[in-house]
Amino acid sequence: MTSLVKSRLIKFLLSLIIVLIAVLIIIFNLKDNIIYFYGPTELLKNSDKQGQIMRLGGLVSVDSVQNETDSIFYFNITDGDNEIEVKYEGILPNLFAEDKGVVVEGVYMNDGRFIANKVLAKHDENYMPPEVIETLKKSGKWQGE
Amino acid sequence: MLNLIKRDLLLSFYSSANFFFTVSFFVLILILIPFAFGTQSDQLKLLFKGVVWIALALSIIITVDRIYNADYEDGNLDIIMQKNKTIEYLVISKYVTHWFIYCLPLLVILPILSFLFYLDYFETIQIFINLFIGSFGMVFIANFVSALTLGAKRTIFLKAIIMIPLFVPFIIFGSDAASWPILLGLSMLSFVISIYVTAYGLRLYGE
Amino acid sequence: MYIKINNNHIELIKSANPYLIFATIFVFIIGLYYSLFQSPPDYIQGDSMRIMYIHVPSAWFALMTYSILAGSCVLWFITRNPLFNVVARSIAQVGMVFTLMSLITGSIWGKPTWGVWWVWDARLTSMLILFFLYIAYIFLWQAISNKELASKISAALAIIGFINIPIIKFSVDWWNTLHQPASISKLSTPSIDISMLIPLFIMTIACFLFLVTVSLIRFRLVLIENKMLRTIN
Amino acid sequence: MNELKIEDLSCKRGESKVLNNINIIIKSGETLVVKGRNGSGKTTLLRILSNFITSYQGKVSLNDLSILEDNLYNNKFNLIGQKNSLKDNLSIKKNLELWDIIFNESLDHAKLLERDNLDHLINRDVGSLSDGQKKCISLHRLNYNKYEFWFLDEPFVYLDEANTNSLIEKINRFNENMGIVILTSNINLPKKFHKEVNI
Repeated sequence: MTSLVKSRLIKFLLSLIIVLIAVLIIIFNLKDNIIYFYGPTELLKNSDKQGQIMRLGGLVSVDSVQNETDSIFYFNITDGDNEIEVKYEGILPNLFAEDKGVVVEGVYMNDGRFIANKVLAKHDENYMPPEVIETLKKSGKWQGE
Repeated sequence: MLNLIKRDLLLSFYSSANFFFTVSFFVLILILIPFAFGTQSDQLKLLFKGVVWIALALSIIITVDRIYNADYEDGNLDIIMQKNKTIEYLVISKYVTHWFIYCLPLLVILPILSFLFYLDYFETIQIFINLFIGSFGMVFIANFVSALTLGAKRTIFLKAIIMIPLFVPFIIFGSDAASWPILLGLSMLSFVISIYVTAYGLRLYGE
Repeated sequence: MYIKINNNHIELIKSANPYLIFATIFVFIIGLYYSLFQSPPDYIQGDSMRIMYIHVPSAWFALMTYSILAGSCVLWFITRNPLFNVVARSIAQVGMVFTLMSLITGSIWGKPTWGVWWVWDARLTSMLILFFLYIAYIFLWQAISNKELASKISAALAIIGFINIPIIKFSVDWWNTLHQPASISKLSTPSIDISMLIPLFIMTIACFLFLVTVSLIRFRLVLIENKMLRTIN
Repeated sequence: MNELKIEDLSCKRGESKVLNNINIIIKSGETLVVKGRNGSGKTTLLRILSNFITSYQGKVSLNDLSILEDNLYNNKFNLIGQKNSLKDNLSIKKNLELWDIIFNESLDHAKLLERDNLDHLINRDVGSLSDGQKKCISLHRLNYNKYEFWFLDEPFVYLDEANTNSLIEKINRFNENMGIVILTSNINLPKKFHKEVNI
């Protein structure tokens, strides 16, 4: 009976060690694999991403949206530190606005610009009625974007 | 343990049609890519890296009925379980033979296929390493699903429904060349889970 | 060890059924009234955010139901009390409905907000996998003809599938996803205004009542199906 | 001298109790015939004795050591279940080769099959045989000869008179060599064995 307990204990410890090593390996290597989009700083750091199809996410910089015609837009995406210029041809979603979250899909060009072929508005976790926003903004308590 | 490996290899040698079917299945799925997406070389290259994982997953799914089911239905599993009192050894030898019979041929044929899809040596080696590591994890998962569904009816669809969600992590990380350590971690995790669950399933169906 | 439930309990559940169904419908109507008419629109999303009142509770309960499912499977293995097995089997279908509900309402919400019905980010994909886990659990049980064996086997699968739950829960914090992080958990800063919390709260209670009502009906059916009543008397 | 002792054995399968307080003692050189109607637990008893079912009340012991704790016990018995353990798409010869590897013992199959008048079948595919022939080949496993117990589940089903008699003869010879046989049957056998129990 003791030998049975012993062998079970050894099995348990062995599997625990394997699981621990496996989890450590996964955590240390799990950096940007499941990432849905990159931020501007991450993209600028990795110049090898140039020329690839990918997604870029961040806030639309204030006063950066320009439309050449009705359907061609230029705007900058920022994460507070860095900005990347984006060109997009198409219809913008309703929730697209300056100083709001956005994820664009397209090609990161070699000259550092981003040609988007799809724009997704990223919603933040705040749900507020318009009147509340007004009062919050007036009293200076509003900490959202 | 060695006996069992020898026996399974001999058995698969005797019914070698199964083995050829699996290889042809794998090749045929990949050959469908140019028909579906055109023959532009850049595109083929990109698609191959992803679809090769889907092909591997599907090839493993169609073999899952042959791991324990045949032996369970004709009664050989009883003899095997009686002779291998430590079921964990039995399970490990099944991993070895299942990988050897159904995954190794696919890996052997992979370089030939990858040249058909315009991949260079370096990319071929990267894909090979990823598939090599990932195929172990998939084999572990296939084994425990096979052991759990031994007595189930309409099994192949059910097994596919159980296995595909479990294969998702492998497929996500598989197509990225740099993520072989994650595949290694996933394979190790699935080994530990699988060895307990497979042994549990076999004991239950042995009762 | 037999179920510690006797016929009186079953009768009680049976007689409570109409009240529970009534209460569920009643709270749902109140919740819908509040969420559709009483609550203000969002400052950006406008009226489309009202889908959140059904989407968020059903996603919560999808996760919670699976946790109860896996938890009772674990307890069943430890204690060997068949009650836990019956509980697990009674709530699985409701959990599947909640998951489907949150997926459908989520994509209805996604179209006006993000601009697409579906994106392959970590949160949405892992939720889809949860749906398949529910399906696997339910159909594996049905496919095995020896029902005692079927319960054990599908319980083992349910426990393995629990790995997915923390992935769903924390996917929005761990990785960059298009899906926004949780609004409720941050107590310090107001992420949701109180006027929107009230309908959300009522709808959560309605979903909870739905879970309890349907689970109890299923609970009774499972007991009858298992002919476990026979062993009680 | 071996002594297999079953004490107060009860077992539940699903919701129904199939074995109820069974007490049996079998000694070397004896044969036990387990009788009972369909579904009374004959197969369950054999699977308990073969250590496949481990959750039961009561005790099964070999020479006063519980079979659950005896690490060598699994190498002492030869179980012939109701399934034939034959691969339908392979010839008998190949099937026997596969058995040889599992049993870790190579027999002179040609000679043994000739003794049982089965040698003309050796290159036939199992799928083309009749049920009785399959059963005969299945019982061929009894020739692996380092075992102290035979557990036979319904061995006489499908067998004709000649084969029944030769199996009984085999069992007698095994008993003379101090082997223990436990077999289940729901029909009356032409010969009385040492012990009979109704469950």
